[in-house]
Amino acid sequence: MDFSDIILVLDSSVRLAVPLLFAALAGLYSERSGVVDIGLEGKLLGAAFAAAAAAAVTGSAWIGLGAGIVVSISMAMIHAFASVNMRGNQIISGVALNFLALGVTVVLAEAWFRRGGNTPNLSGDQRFGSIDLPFAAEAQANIPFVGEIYAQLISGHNILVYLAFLAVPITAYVMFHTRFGLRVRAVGENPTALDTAGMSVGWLRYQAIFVTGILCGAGGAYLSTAQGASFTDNMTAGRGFIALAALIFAKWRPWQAMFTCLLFGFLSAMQIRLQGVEFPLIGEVPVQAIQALPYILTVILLAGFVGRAIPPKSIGQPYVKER
Amino acid sequence: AEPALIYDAAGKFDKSFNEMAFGGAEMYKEATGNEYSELEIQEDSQREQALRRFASRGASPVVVPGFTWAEPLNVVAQEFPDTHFAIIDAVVEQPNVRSVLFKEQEGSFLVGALAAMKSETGTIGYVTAFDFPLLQAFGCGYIQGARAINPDIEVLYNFIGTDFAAFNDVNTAGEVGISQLERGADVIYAAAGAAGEGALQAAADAGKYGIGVDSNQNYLFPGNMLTSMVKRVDVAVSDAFTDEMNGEWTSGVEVLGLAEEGVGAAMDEYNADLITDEMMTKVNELRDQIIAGEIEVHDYRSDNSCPVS
Amino acid sequence: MSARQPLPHWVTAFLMPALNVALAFVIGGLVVLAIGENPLEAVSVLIYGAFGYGEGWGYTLHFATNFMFTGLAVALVFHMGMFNIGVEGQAYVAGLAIMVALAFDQTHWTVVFVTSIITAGVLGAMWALIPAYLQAKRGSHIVITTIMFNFIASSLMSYMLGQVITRPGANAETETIDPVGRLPLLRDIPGLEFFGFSPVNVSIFLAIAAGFFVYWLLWHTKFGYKIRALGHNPNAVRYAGVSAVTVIIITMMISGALAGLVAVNEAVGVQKRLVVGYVNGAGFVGIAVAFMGRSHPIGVALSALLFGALYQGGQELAFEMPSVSRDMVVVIQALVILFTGAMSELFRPALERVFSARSPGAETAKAASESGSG
Amino acid sequence: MSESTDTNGQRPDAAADRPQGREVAIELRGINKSFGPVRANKNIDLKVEKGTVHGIVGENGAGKSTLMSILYGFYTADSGEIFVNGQKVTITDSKHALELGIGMVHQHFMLVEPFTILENIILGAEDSAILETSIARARAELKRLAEDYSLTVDPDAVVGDVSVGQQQRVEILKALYRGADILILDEPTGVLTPAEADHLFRILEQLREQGKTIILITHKLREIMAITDNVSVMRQGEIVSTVRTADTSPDKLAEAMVGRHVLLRVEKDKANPGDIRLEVNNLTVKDDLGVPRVKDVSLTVRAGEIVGIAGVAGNGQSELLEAISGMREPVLGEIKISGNPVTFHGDDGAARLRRAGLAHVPEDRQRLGLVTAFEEWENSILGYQDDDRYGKGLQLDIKAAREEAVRRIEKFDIRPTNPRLKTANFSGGNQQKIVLAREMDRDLEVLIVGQPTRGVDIGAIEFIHNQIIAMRDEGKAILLVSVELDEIRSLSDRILVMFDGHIIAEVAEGEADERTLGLYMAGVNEPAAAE
Ligand SMILES: Nc1ncnc2c1ncn2[C@@H]1O[C@H](COP(=O)(O)OP(=O)(O)OP(=O)(O)O)[C@@H](O)[C@H]1O
Ligand SMILES: Nc1ncnc2c1ncn2[C@@H]1O[C@H](COP(=O)(O)OP(=O)(O)OP(=O)(O)O)[C@@H](O)[C@H]1O
Ligand SMILES: [Mg+2]
Ligand SMILES: [Mg+2]
Repeated sequence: MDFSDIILVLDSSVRLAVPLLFAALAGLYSERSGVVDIGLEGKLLGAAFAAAAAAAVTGSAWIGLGAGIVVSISMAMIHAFASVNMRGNQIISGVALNFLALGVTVVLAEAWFRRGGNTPNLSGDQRFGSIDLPFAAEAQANIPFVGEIYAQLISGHNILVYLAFLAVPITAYVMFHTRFGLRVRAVGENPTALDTAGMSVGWLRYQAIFVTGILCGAGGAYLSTAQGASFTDNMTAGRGFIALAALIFAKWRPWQAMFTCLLFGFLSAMQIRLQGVEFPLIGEVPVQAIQALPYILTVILLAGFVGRAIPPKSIGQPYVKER
Repeated sequence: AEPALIYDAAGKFDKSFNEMAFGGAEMYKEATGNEYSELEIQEDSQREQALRRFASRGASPVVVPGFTWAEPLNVVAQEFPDTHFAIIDAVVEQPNVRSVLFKEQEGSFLVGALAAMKSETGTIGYVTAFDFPLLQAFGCGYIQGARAINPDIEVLYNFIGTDFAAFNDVNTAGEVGISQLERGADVIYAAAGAAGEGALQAAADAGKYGIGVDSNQNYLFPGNMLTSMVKRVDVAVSDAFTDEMNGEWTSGVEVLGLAEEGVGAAMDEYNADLITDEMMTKVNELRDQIIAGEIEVHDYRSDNSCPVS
Repeated sequence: MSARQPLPHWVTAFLMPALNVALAFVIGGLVVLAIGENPLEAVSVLIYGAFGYGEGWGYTLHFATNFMFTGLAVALVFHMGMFNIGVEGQAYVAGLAIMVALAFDQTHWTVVFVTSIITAGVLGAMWALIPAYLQAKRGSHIVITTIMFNFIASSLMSYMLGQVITRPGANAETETIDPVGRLPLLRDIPGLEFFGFSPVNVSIFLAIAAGFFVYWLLWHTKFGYKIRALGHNPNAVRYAGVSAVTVIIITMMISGALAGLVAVNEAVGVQKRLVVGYVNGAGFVGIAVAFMGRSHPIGVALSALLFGALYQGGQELAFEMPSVSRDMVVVIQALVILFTGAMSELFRPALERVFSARSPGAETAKAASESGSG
Repeated sequence: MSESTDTNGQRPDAAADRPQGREVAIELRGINKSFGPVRANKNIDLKVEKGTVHGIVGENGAGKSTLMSILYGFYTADSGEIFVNGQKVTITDSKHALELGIGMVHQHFMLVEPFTILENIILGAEDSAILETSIARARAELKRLAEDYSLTVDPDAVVGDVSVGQQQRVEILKALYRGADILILDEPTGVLTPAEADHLFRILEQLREQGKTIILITHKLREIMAITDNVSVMRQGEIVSTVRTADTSPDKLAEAMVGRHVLLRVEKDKANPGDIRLEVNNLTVKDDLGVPRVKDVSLTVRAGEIVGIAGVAGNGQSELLEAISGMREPVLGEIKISGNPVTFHGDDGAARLRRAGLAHVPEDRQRLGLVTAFEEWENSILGYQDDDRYGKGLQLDIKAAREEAVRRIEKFDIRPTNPRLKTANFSGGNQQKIVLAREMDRDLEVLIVGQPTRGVDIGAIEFIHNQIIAMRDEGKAILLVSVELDEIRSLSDRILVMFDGHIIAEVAEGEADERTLGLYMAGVNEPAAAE
């Protein structure tokens, strides 16, 4: 692989990382506030459908994005209601929402578009097109390496990709430099402390979960209106769970989450490239071994370098004042 | 007796042969104005139940697309000797069962040839769902066809995933397509159900060519769809329905290849401009040779391996 | 759980769940209504399909058998304070037990039964071993590792079924077990013909036994005591001189073994061969089953039955009401999980007002439920 | 009014009723609070005069914390009225209480451990959406408070890493930062060393001078006598008396609390030590962060003697106990039980030591000694679950375990007496008794005890001390670690002082006057020199 191949693989890594990144950051808000969210998958799927559907009908990717976010937020609010008001089991709530999205999306898609649970193919303004940053071409032509990196890797993605990576510093800032972030982290660690300091545990969790909804919405929209060009039944294919793993891998920290998602994107991109390649000495290995590589390496890295991940102390437990 | 169609676990709208079977049933409905009943099963263990229900309610023929039906059908067919059954993609040795097989490798051979002729880079791609004999048969035929035109053409061969979920993972399919394009492929054959569209989209976005599968997908991206390897499951279904209606039912094994026009390379207004005359003549020539048995297209399924790669 | 007047036991145990299921059906009914079908009819069809006749019962029990195994697997580990998302993969890999079944299918079903129980159990346990070891020794979060191992299992099985144990001419599936060695269906047992053609087979007794085993293990053995102690207070476990490492590894392996038993029922018992993705989500359903069953074997058995009924009844629904697609059935299932599982307390405040109107505790309960929402 | 400690129909707030011109900061009327079946507070009437320190004493579970939590708006009372500075108020939540100038230092601290002290202090009182600005202001404010009350803390230290004493300062600072002028302290000294406690009291006096009102809950009558102006006694959810502190005495209070006469001094006769049971040689232990906590410590404990380890919390006592009890592998040195060296490998060391005849009452019952979610009988076998008498082989003989639990409940007077009850619903004193019963009620060679009476009411303290003496007289070797100097002095036959991981002094019983020990504990090796 020469330099420009590497750039291309990295480019692909970025595209593959984005939905994971949106979902992982989304989960970060919810889980930092002490509410487990294994419903990321469902929210991604719901949003992916809403975005594609709205884009197909209105012809605007932006309206699609809006619709995706709205749907994702509504699902998040159901989770919040179950977790906060009902003090229900957050895992079941997540599982239920995943199933719900799985069913509802297809039912509605079939009812509205009669394309077998899919939306029509999106084109033109119905999709988020790629944006060329200024001087990309010139840079590539004149500056070696850096120019190519700028033109190939940095430039030429769609707006959601840039938003995803923008969400990282924003999240980092919100979490560690604002009142909101301080309180969210506090409620995830010790809700009683927050309560006795005169704040409402429930309200804070609602706010955090609301943000979760927004980010999952963007992630879903990316899948169906930016990276892809239509909604297909169960198109998330487990990305929500990978994102959850990435979040834990990153120990619930934004920058680490970004690197984890990029790493995973990279491994997936390499996996595609290495299928059927003859390796020196080994020769050609079964394609499934290559396909399993990202997951195996994740486990090895986790065991080898990441070590123990300590979750927010109150995570998963409904806040109960009195027994 | 009202005919019945039971879809595979992949679901009625799998952008693949279940959907085509549905199309066939609709064809029958339009042609004859007769109704038919249908069902999507949810769990593998429900196959026998579904078959039995239709049979016991006097439905005939009961058509099931997909090899996964072989085992349960074998059981139920014996319980209802007077009911007619048809299965696609597998053989069930029962007096009241019609087994329809397709020579996907033959159709794939033709589209492979076309791809090789169209390619300027000398590299073409095959994107499929996962390591699965049926899908390998497509790929193996594709390579054979391409090699028949250009012995040292490079064929990139990628799997999207490792199980049925891959048929829906349109985004990964897209990335796979892009990576093949980046590696120089300029024609991509996508045999991956719904996910296939992701790869075809990638080809279209890059101004390169895609080849659809099962149904005629040429309409998807006019100008960028070289052709589609059609597999006439729909014909098989509507034939089964109509034969029964006209009292012309025949049980036994039916193998539909190029000769029977059960498979083929779709030519229509959408890809007319992409297929030059010499390409056309060459393809027809190859088809005749295959039909005449002068070219023997290897079927991956016969020994779970492909002589070329 | 709020400071509450204790409600009568039958209320918490039966009335509340019943109300939740009812609510789920009401909302599900709206979906049905939306497509112009009669909700009441739909519900009655669903219930009839699940419990109305022998074969329906049989299917319900057959699905419940799978969910019992996966539900117990999740529940057991949860008592240790951990979350095994890897049940799906553990069950999938255990499917390889089919090879042993095929090896013995000329002998007698009992031989097939016993040997496949052992191999399936061992395979499932093995697939749980590495995540368990990494959690215990390296602190690698078991949720990540088990998720990853689900994907790895999928690759491994794709390879095995695509290249190694596949039957040529077929499609990524193994040979089929010879009739000689097939597990008896319940209907083959004199007196149980009632179950008609349903696939429910002797494995259901294995599931029941597994339930008793888990109960015995958790509450009547010293090891179970350690599992629960670790789940509640890891520090106390160190103080007590119990090796957390050992407990984690052994418990996870038992969990994996339970998951593996799905192979005995589904692959060996019903499909009589191994096909790609044969677990088909039972592992993930097991998560909901376990938590809805409050991780208690009896609860798990009941919620397994509920899910079995939803699957079978749903199929009946799709069959009897062609316009009700299986995706709508999924929606209804999701609603049931949501209301009976995650919102199980929905009616408590109301019920408390009804059942303890005169007592002072009612007010506390109200205050508490309000304080929850902030 | 001095005899108002008697429990019969005396109007509880009679004392406060007496005219003496002080206006009333807090008045509670007919407060009731039930937790399900438990009636934690039964129509409580209470008046707290402005600018005074008002003490509240009572047994574990008497309802003190609950009453204060109601005043602080954490719980809502089922019925009753609250007046603050004469105004009738309904306190809906803690925010409201804070606005009314009520601050509370909770018995179990309400801190976010991973946060810095500053972050903890501003939490909920941030004055802008951006942290930095709030923090900047807080830093200045904190500096001022620190100077005014000599409450020095390192604002950027992580709360989880600082001593409990420090953590408590943070709690007080939190209240002051929010401008509280009515301050509630729930068992503030339970976790403090004498030095820290004295400092706290100086601060409280200072606050009182500034006209602030203070409510002090404590189990230590000495503290009540030392600082409070008035004192109320609670029993079983009721206030049984309120008196001027000047008019009462520790014995009267104790009697009012427990309802019987309590012996506040420990009575024991001379020890006659036998041969060595516990021997520790050159022990060095590191904590989880790899910091050496115990440095080259050697000590011996003989049969029939109590060796007390005095020292300010955080000088290595905890790690020493963990090492001796097999929970933490030492990096250097050896431990011998009755002459047999202990080997360390794997994470089940504690079990091996138990088999060797060592019993361990841990410092922190809630964190180590109990699984509070378990039923009482289950906790009564914790650590011994593998013993044959709880069943041979895999099976756990529940019947045997429960019978034994019942016996111990009887013998150690644990209340409530139901072994099937969830341990979390026992009061701290009784939880402590559960642990003691488990560890003491068996044949053992060596007993190591950490903070045996932390947060426990005097009735229980008397009982626990007597049990420990009894063990000694049976000829057991006992190692006692406590930050309560009184406790060390009244129980120990020999006293070792631990400072910065070293044993810096050994004092025989009697030779140890409080001042000298205090100096040792402060790290002064030669008290004489320090004159
Ligand atoms: N949050 C709660 N939920 C249920 N019951 C409670 C709760 N808090 C206290 N109780 C009950 O109310 C009674 C009074 O508890 P409280 O904490 O006020 O006692 P206390 O006087 O503070 O005891 P201690 O001296 O140990 O602090 C307890 O016996 C307990 O049973
Ligand atoms: N949140 C709670 N839920 C149930 N019971 C509680 C709760 N908080 C306190 N209690 C009970 O209230 C009683 C007194 O509790 P509290 O926490 O005030 O101190 P304690 O448990 O008595 O021990 P200590 O005095 O050592 O802190 C105990 O019975 C305790 O179990
Ligand atoms: Mg208290
Ligand atoms: Mg207390």
